Amino acid sequence: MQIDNETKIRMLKEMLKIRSFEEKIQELYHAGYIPGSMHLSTGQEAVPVGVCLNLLKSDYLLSSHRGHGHVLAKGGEYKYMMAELYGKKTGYCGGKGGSMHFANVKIGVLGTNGIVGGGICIAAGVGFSIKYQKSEKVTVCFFGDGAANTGAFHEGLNFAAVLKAPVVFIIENNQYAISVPRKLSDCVEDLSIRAAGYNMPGVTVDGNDVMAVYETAKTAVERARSGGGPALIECRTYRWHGHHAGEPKDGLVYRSQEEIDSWKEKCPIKRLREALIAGNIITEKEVDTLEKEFQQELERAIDFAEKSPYPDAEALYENVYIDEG
Amino acid sequence: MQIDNETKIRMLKEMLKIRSFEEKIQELYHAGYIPGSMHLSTGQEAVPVGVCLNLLKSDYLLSSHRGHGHVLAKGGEYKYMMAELYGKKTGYCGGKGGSMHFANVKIGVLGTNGIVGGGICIAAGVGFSIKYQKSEKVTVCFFGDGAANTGAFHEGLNFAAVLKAPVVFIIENNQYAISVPRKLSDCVEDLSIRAAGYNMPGVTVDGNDVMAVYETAKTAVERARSGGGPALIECRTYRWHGHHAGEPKDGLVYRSQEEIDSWKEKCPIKRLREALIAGNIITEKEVDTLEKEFQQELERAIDFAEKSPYPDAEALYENVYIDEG
Amino acid sequence: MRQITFREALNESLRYNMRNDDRVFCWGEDIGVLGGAFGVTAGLINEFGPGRVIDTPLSEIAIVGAGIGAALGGLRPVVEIMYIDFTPGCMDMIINQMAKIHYMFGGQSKVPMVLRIVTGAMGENAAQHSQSFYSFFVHTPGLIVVTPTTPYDAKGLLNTSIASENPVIFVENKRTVNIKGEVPEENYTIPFGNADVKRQGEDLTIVATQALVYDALKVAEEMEKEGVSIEVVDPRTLKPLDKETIFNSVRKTGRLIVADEGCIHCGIASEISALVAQEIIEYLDAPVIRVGSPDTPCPFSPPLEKAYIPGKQELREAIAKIM
Amino acid sequence: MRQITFREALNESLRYNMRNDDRVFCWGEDIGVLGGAFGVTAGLINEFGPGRVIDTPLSEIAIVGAGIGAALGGLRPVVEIMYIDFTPGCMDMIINQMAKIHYMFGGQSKVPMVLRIVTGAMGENAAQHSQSFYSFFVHTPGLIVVTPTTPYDAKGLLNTSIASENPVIFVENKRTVNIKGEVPEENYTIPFGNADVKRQGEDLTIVATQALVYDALKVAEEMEKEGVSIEVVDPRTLKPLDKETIFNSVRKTGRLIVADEGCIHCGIASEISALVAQEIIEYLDAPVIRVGSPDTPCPFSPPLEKAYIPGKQELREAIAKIM
Ligand SMILES: Cc1ncc(C[n+]2csc(CCOP(=O)(O)OP(=O)(O)O)c2C)c(N)n1
Ligand SMILES: Cc1ncc(C[n+]2csc(CCOP(=O)(O)OP(=O)(O)O)c2C)c(N)n1
Ligand SMILES: [Mg+2]
Ligand SMILES: [Mg+2]
Repeated sequence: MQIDNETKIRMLKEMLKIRSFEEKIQELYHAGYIPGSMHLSTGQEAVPVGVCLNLLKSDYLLSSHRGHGHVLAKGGEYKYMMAELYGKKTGYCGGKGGSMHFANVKIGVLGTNGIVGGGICIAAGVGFSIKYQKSEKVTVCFFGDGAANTGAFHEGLNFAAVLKAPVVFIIENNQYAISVPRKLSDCVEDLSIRAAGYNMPGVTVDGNDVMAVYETAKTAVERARSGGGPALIECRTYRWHGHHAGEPKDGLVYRSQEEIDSWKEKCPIKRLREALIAGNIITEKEVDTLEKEFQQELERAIDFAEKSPYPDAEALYENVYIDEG
Repeated sequence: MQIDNETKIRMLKEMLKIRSFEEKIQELYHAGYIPGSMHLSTGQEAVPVGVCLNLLKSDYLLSSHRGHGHVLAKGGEYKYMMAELYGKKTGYCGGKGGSMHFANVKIGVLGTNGIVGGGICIAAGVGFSIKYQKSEKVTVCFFGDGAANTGAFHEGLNFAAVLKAPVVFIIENNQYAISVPRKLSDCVEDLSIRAAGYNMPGVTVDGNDVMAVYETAKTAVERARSGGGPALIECRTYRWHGHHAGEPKDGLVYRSQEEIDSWKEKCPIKRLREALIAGNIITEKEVDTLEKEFQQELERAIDFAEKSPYPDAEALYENVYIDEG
Repeated sequence: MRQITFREALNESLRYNMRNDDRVFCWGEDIGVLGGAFGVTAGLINEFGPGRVIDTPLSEIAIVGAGIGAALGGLRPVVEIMYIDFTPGCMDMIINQMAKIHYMFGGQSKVPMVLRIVTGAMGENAAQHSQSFYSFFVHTPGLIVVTPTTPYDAKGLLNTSIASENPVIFVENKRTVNIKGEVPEENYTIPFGNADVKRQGEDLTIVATQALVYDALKVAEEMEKEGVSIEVVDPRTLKPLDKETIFNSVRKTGRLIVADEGCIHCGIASEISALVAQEIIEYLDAPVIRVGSPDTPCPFSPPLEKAYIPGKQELREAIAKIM
Repeated sequence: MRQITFREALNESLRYNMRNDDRVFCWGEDIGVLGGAFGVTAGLINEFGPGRVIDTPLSEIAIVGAGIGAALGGLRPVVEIMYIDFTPGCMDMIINQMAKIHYMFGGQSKVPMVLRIVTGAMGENAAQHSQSFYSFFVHTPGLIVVTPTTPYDAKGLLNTSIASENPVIFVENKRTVNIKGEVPEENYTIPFGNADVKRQGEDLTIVATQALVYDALKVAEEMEKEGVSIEVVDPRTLKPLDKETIFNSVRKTGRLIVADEGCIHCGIASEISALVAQEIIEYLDAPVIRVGSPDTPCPFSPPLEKAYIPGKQELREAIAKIM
């Protein structure tokens, strides 16, 4: 597959957008500005970007607790996300959701989820609704390697397969479920082998290679869109930081520094950036400018979040039920 | 594998034991003697018999709602089963369980289950306890093709695989979950392919060929017993009657008479019986005698059940909690 | 007026709603050709086809979860879980997703889905097919809990449930499914939170749900002869709960029995007792008695099951305590 | 006496029981090297190894289900589900298997298993990590439900739970995990069904659980200055429930507030109110007030979460209503 330069630049840009966000909010979290708990996706940026570049705004996305990257790649805006992280009224969910419960229905983000595996069966149903309405949308659903061991994974994938629902399931295999490594969690080499149990395509791809992710997802998305049914893609990647911001020793309790360093070497952004510069597709300086622009946008987002009010006291009682007119 | 004649005769005997029981209780049910609902395994006898002939009394067994055959093959006795079906105090569970909740811990039957898939994860834990105690027992767990689509199936098989627990999982694939045929339930040819998702052996076998079941189970049981971990066996079979005794039209609402007849042709008992007679391993007359003996034993069991008292009124409140001394 | 069964009333409502709104579809185990374990969806597959009346795999997590997804995608799912006993298998989808999506996303999304479940003990089905723990759903913010009693209630409340923008748990008691009652041919709705005084009385209020309403009515007849005048109030929806109708009755009679088939501890009978004790205790002339299933799993053996199911006998004993 | 935290008290109990009984083992997500999300199992893997302190796959159905199986096989599992919010994912194993096996098999088998779960809202974890619906388990026959408050209670009740032949739900509230209190070095047990009068008083009884016990004690101190003498009763186990201690207190004071972090409707606060209204209503001089979480999911935003969590303010308001 030939990927044009524009798309490659967009890949870099989108990954930088995510990386800049994650690094900034980590700072803000440690400085005490962001409450609650957050799961950063630093190091995993190639997955959301490679997948979402295949999507239209009208396509749907469901995600996990580690969802900032997915929301951003689907078109989420810094300022509303930041305001949500601050628990402000102007956030995507009016401050009700926070990091684990982002949604922005207007751009097809139907929700990240605090329950591991919680989005998988829902995605099957969203896919069904597309087919039922004879629309040509696609649903993608992101979750971790840990989630692949939940009952919901099995039921959701089988259900989607039986319904031939247009859903692309993405395992972001970052090798751990909190502290539990793959070798204590499952016995297979590639989690994508499980797709065979539902007679759907299953592929494992280098999740730090954004172009490989893009191409693999393209095939699956196009297949789903044209009525071919669901697929499973496993992306091998790694999270640089602890399971959640503020985890003791930032993940070093159960992982070695060497392991972390070896994955930092395989940084998806560095890799693309170097390739694009070497290929004269972008200059060092243009990348710097991009990064600076994200920093500025982040400052504006922080400003927006800080100046925004908290939800009104009554908000506690609102949105429990919709008034039956 | 060479199966000796004694074993072959035992196979026939055990299958007849099950068939005789199922046919008799069906009569009793329709005549109004047995309350509640019962799921008959007529036509599926080769599976419990082929599997359980590989087990010792001290091995464990967990089963589904369609469990009479499993209990009998593991050594269950007519009279206590009959009394349980009648809801009498002398039944295996004192009348508390009925058809869906048989257990006889003394012969390793840890329970049939009214929840489809309900025994699978429990079996993984029973297997773990064997390994933990460094004993050499094995656990077998029977369930249907429908159960293979539950989340519990996925979690239980993966858990057993990770723990290398000595469990043999048996799918009794009788092609339907109540009225829902396989083609609306899953998209694969062999359900045993799912074993690959847990890196355990997975085999599909003709579930109406008791010798094939026996040999396949032998390999899996021996492997489990010697520390090799769990395995999955899918046995293709068919239930002759409706989903439960008393189902309208006895299953014909969703199945054709031709389909049923074609499976009756493949009757596991007929098959073995003819082979043994042809091979001069047993005579027509000996088989008749066997059948008569089972009929007599059944009459005694009915008598026992009928004459047994119902549980005392206080039994309602007993066995909820164990007294903390 | 025409008399039809509870089951038929539900079937009529489903048919009406599917005819009038393409977004409405049904799925669940064995709801197609078989028409559901209790016959509620009988014949629908013939009229609407297997694309709208869908037999699913045996996968309760997905049945409910994908129902939620379909609702998010713009449809109006009517989902059947054969027995309430199987909802623990998909409780995450009910409690953590269905109930919370509207709230946790700040009101952006809605889940207009009806989850139909059958409850109650009947016919010796033992511990795993006889439960009535819908009080779990009352304890869970975000869910509507509907408990119709008569065929009339069933049709009106199912219409309201399918039209609702909120996630609804629709509870059908086994013992009422084949009871007949008057049901208009035309369409109508019954608002949530609207209790029905099924019988007027002066001396004692029985708040009862589902099968126990019929029992309470029978016992009330008997007691009438003994000079005790009993009012029977049927909440019809447990959430929202029509406190005012209950309170008005208790203000009048001064005596209250709450009868619900669920186990007593932390059930809806406890809730209604507690509400009265909190808000109108000054009107009570006697202890508030709860009638429900005993604190045991449901046993199989016929005489034990009979003793297990709360009914007229338990109501009579309760009345004797406070009259 | 030595002061240690609730967390440390539990850790000590686990260590003691694992040393003394080879059949005791622990499993759950992240309980090994990480020592559990709340540190309760810290260091156990070093002493007992990964064969007895087992990090499991992310599979709650199997974690509980295989725990049950291990108990059937003769072991004494102490199983951790990180947050109560994840128990709906394995509710079938809890409600339909763990709770019923002993009964439905006529007493042949037993499930001597402890299921440890963390509850409560704290630290802005939003709707799916802040719940307290252990009243579900009280509504379910067959389960023991333990809700320790102090480190002393924690150690004694965990010892009792591990020794118990029954399936136990052991509830740990986030807000109490790091609170210190006196705990003897030696081993001891606290029987189930044994409430603790955490403070004596004459005018008003507050029955409170877990974090709300601390709040009630503080409010009682304040009110003492205003001349109101409050008795604080901590049931410590919700099932079995020590009715007598609660009733004795209410008989003395004539006034009752029940405070529990769960949502109010159909929660344990409703149950205790209903019990009092059923059995000793004649001793009540005022309405019975329930304090609990509002009927909403838990919101993320810090001021909203603060308003959500019931505490001293809500207790003061309740007191004002009936004093
Ligand atoms: C059902 C459920 N169980 C446990 C948790 C606690 N938990 C949150 S994230 C996590 C690990 C998830 O691992 P994985 O799916 O690989 O995603 P990752 O965090 O690695 O991105 C766990 C155990 C949860 N939120 N939901
Ligand atoms: C969790 C659960 N869902 C649904 C049911 C209702 N039910 C009982 S048996 C059955 C079909 C089971 O099919 P299968 O596993 O293939 O076993 P079979 O009856 O064919 O032997 C269903 C849907 C149940 N008992 N438990
Ligand atoms: Mg992971
Ligand atoms: Mg089947």
